[in-house]
Amino acid sequence: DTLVIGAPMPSFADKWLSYLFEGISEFDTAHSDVDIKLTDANEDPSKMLNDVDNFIDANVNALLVVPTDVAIVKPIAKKAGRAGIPLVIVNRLPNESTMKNVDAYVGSESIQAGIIQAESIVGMLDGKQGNVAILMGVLGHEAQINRTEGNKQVFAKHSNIKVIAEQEGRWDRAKALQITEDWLQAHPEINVIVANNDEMAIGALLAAKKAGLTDADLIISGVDATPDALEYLGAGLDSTVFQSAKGQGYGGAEIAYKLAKGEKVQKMNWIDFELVAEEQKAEYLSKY
Amino acid sequence: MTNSDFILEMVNVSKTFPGVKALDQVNLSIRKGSIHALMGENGAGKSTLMKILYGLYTPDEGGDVFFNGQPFTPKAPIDAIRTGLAMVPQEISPSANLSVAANFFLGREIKKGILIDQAAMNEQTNKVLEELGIPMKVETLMQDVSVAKAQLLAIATAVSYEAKLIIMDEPTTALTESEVHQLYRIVKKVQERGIAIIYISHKLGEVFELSDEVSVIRDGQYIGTKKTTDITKEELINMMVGREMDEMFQREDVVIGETLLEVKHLSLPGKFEDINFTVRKGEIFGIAGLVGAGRSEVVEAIFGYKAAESGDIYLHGEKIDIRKPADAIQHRIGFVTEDRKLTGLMLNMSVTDNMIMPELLPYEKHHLISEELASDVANSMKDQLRIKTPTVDTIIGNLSGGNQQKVLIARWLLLEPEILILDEPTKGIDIGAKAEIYKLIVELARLGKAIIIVSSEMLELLSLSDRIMVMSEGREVGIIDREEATQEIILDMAAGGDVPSHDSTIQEETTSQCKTEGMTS
Amino acid sequence: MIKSANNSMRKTSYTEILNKYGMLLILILLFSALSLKIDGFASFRNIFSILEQVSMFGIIAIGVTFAIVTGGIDLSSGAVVALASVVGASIVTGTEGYGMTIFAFGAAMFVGSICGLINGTITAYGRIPPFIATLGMMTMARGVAQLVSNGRPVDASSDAFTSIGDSAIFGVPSLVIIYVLVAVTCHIMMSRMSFGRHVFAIGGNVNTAKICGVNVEITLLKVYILAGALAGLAGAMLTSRAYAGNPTFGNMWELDAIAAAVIGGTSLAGGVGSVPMCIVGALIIGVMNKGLNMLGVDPYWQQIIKGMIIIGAVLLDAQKRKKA
Amino acid sequence: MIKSANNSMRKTSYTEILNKYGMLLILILLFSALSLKIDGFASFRNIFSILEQVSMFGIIAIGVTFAIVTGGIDLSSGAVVALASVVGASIVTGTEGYGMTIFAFGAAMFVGSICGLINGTITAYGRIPPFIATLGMMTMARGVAQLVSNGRPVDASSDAFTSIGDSAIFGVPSLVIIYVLVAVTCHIMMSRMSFGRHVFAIGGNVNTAKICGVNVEITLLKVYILAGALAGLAGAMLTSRAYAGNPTFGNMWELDAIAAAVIGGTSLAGGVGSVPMCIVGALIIGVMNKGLNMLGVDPYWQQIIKGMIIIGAVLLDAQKRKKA
Ligand SMILES: Nc1ncnc2c1ncn2[C@@H]1O[C@H](COP(=O)(O)OP(=O)(O)OP(=O)(O)O)[C@@H](O)[C@H]1O
Ligand SMILES: Nc1ncnc2c1ncn2[C@@H]1O[C@H](COP(=O)(O)OP(=O)(O)OP(=O)(O)O)[C@@H](O)[C@H]1O
Ligand SMILES: [Mg+2]
Ligand SMILES: [Mg+2]
Repeated sequence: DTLVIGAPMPSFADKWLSYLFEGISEFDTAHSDVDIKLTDANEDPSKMLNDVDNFIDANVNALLVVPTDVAIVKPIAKKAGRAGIPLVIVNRLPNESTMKNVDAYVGSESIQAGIIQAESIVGMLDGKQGNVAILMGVLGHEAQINRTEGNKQVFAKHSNIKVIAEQEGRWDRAKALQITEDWLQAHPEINVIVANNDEMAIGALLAAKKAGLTDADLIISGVDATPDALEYLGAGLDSTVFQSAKGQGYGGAEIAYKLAKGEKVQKMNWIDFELVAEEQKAEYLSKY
Repeated sequence: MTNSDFILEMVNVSKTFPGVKALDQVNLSIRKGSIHALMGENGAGKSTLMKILYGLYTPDEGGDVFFNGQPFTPKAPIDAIRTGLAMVPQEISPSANLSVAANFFLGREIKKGILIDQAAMNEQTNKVLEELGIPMKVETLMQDVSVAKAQLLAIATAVSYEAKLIIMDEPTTALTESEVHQLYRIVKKVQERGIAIIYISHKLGEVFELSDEVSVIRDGQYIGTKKTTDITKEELINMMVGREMDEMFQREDVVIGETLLEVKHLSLPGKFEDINFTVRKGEIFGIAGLVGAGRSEVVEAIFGYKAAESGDIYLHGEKIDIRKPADAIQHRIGFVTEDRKLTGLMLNMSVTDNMIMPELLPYEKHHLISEELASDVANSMKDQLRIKTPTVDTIIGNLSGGNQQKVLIARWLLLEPEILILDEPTKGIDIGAKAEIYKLIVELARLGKAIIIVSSEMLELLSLSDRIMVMSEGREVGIIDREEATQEIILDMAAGGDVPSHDSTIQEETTSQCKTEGMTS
Repeated sequence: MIKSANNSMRKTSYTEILNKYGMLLILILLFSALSLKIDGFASFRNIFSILEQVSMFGIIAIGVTFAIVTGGIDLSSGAVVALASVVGASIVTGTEGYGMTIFAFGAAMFVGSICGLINGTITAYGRIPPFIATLGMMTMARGVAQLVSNGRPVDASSDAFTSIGDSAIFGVPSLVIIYVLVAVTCHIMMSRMSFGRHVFAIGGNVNTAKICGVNVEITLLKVYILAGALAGLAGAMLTSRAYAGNPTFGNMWELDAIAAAVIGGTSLAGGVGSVPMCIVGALIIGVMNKGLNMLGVDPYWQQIIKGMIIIGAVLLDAQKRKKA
Repeated sequence: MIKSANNSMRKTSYTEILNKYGMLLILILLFSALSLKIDGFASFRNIFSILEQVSMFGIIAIGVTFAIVTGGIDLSSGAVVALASVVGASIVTGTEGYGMTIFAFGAAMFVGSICGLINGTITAYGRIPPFIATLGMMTMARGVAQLVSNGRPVDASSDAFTSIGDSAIFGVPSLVIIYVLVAVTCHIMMSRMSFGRHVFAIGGNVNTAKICGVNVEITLLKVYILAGALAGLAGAMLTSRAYAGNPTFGNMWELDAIAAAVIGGTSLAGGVGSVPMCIVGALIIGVMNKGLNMLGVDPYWQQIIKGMIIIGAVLLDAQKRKKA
């Protein structure tokens, strides 16, 4: 009898998540006695609730959820608890009280990514004046909120660094490209661009290139360390932050599988962020 | 300034539209309880004047309107209705998806608590309709009601507002003779209740039959008011057009040539069955019948708009296959449709664009349409048909009804058709313009074109046609020659005069049969 | 002649039935097909679950139907859901008791009504196309929602409030009950009250409506306020179901709502539409969503199939009518 | 009489100018106001930058204008951008030379045309509302884009290809040149060719168009194919600009494109519209976006202000006309 794991996912149009899904399906193919079903909430929390309902109605053996936002975990946990289905949350850490109703968590704290990213910039500036512009993801997304928050926490501690602009790049390279063009025109003094993800960071560096700026003029940093971004590392992109998508996917699936079989698992499973600078390019490229 | 004899007085009322001074210091006084005809050429400003009364247009500064002696400045129709005014607009377009009763009570629904009392509304609608002699199922959706019935319903609705003054803007354009008589009856009944009526019409007959007084406006200016009994038709025409003119069109004869169009056993089940006729070069072929006889359907089928199911059409003796209007246009057949709004106008496009649409090729230079060429042609048509419009670039929706019709006729004249089909071509057209259009039709005939004309105006058919086919309930009752045709015979046949079914192949035979039939009955 | 008339009468009623109930037939077919494929799809529990999932955008679709019947449209409803959810959550969070719950629902509907009032005013008095008015409002309402919430989900921790989204009465989820109540009320408004008549009249022919003394502006105002209030209500319902308000809520819901209305036979040209058929339209979307998920169809393919089903349903319906 | 006629003639031309150029005035006002506020806003460089940013959705807006003028709509254009971008990038990545670049552009436009062909077929022959047909296509095209790309950006590494998005000829960015070429061609098609007349006729009165021998179905087909091809072109342009195709590209662009068309005076009821005014509409949106970004307006407020400007512009235009 195969075990069925229901896996409501927030978006199938997100690059980083697509590697996470790869991790999940790797686990799925490696284990013949489990069937993992993914659904796409299209970034709509309400759609995610529907997906959870549907899996509960279909009597799955465990739920493996990457939530659209952390607030939605509360009703998900309630529903899972009522139906007696074990629940694993991946990648986005809900608050403590909600965690009481969650069986296991795999991932990190998003704010860490922002902090690591900002600290790398502090290092690169090395005391020089930093005029920072922040490219944010879709407003309201968990990663947008926390990564931006992490950035600002660090920058606030350094008097040489000032955040002079922030806009919504919607995780989108093209949108970020356009915004950066406008920024570079309006604020020539910008010398740091921090993006909530790598796609937007790439957009920023393309804009810089189009504006005739060189790598030295601008510090650009992203998050995700996706293969494309790694290609640009050292060629415009100065740092990015790695968080193992495959590892989280595979690890989350494994824990959900164990829970489905009734085995005991560790509740908190941390996967830390790692700063990736030019030197580590090859190392991280080999992970894909 | 006020006089208790008058229900309505308009003093120095003007209205300017962009590019058009539609009304220039017009005066109009309507006696209580009288039927007051309002006449004038197309675009004279009649509808505009009435729309001002109804709160649809705001007049220019400087004029005054008194209703029942009180100053009257309606901001919206609801103000007019509350004051005691009702209107049957020129272009009625009821809410197609509401029932007859719902349309009847639109804006003043009967309620039981907060809900609509549909039963009561049905009952009362029925009552009013019965009183006025307009039999109609009140639950029917308006989309299934014929234009004529809708017109009568609109009048009944206006009556039921308990208004003191009802405006009827060309109420008979969509009606045939018999329904017109029904309308007369209704109008007189309304007058008996002490309600005054402003009756706009282009038809002299109606005006002399119904009205107590008649006022004329020309080019937006007030010309005068006369007691109907004090004026002759000729004098009235003179007031309207500013010159002498015959009321009855006298056509000249033209040589009739070989057969051009032959229609054989044309059928569209449910609409018309087994229609046979021929039209020769230079011939004007009329089609008569009551509303719903299927005349429009026959010509629509010939043109390929709503193709027939069986039957053949021959042009120059050769069988042609017309499946869509483009095929007909290819064969140089033109078609002025019956319903201006539905199948005629492109309301928010210019006069030029409306004219040139069927055939753009002549206006192309190096594969591109030349605006200049198109405007030139449109302008010459404008002059030829005396279309009243500021420019040919004006949006056609801003033209008066009659002028819109002229544009549509111009559209098909530009095609230089071999065969021109006209379905109710002079609907809403003034006397002067009518004569011009008749002249044009005869001129086309002289050039060897064939004309098919569907009309509910008996005089029009009788004075224009060489032969007239009469239809009744989708059947061809018979074809009569111009010399033998009289109003009575045609009406008789149209009412379903009991003609034996004819499977004859020879046209002439059928015709003579009908003639006898018409004579004897 | 009499024979043929009879004939056409029969034809009419047959067509009319297809016209009216064609989509219902398609819904039943879809549901039956999925029931054969999926165990437990044809259970009460599953049906209620579908209804619950549909209830929120279904309520929006009802408001949108009114707007479409007047010949207008409402693109702002999804954003209004977000705004109302944030406002509702801010009010209710940390409170207790049903008093505050009712107040929060009321506030959400009020906020929605204000958005609707603005839409209506711009459309009716400014005479600008409702497409643009509500498109502008869509952007604005989402902006305000983010401003109010600082771009973050707002916790709606109140047991009374969240119980609305969780509880069931005699096995029927509360949200479904709200949906049914709204639907019945709106159906009566649309079909049995003079307001509804005027809505149809405006969509049928706005000039005629004016001439008949219908106050077109006020009626349009009411329509958009109603649509806004219903979007607000949906926002409150979603908040109680999700235990939080969120400025990202309701993204693209307006399109689903419009699709539901149109699938239900509402004509975008105005003058035609009904609440029951709008529910059928919403259910077709809901059944399809649930079915595809339960079948475990690949999410990419889900979108493709979803698009095909929407087009297919409307196409089938149109073909049927043509033939009949 | 002559005097009054003269008088009214003057009035006409005044109104006509406002009618025709009112939005242009608003654009100029907006631009001037921002130029006063922002240093360098009124520079050639900035104007080209705005044009470049506008070029892609501006091209879509032109296609959408055709659809709207027939009385239809195209909601699928944003999704088609995504699909075309993914397809174009897959083709071009790793290749060299302009041959492949042209092939990739062609392929993107071809994919767009196919989507348009489907839209058109369903609309013209299936007689279902274009709103639904293109809404379905929107979902499907996005689904296919994700399927093809596996949900990830597709690298478009080809120097020749990306140079299109990067280069400028005599200081004019290539993308702007493409925009201008498309606009001129489409303007001629719309205003000077019989195809364009037929487009207007269908929107003006579809029955009349039929009576006048217009092949309504074929014309609609052409319109949607054109709209699809232009969306595909925009997708290819975006790909070369962003050095990658992405299934998330073009999100909500359809709404911006429709807004541009309507701001430019295209009537959603059909029969009215023009390419130059559509460009003005697109520029209003582009200038506003750029201005708000350069002013550094808070992103939440940006949305609110954006909504207000769109509504405000159309409102102002409507008011002006009413008065005149
Ligand atoms: N909304 C409008 N905008 C601009 N011009 C208009 C408008 N309505 C009417 N006109 C113009 O005003 C003049 C008077 O038109 P009106 O409709 O009152 O004529 P009418 O006497 O009713 O003619 P008809 O017998 O053809 O119905 C015409 O020249 C017409 O073009
Ligand atoms: N507006 C309408 N809605 C529905 N049916 C209609 C409508 N008008 C006419 N009909 C129906 O269509 C058929 C043919 O009517 P139609 O008016 O075309 O005949 P006609 O002889 O051409 O008369 P007309 O003098 O009006 O041209 C009749 O059965 C009639 O009831
Ligand atoms: Mg008139
Ligand atoms: Mg007819």
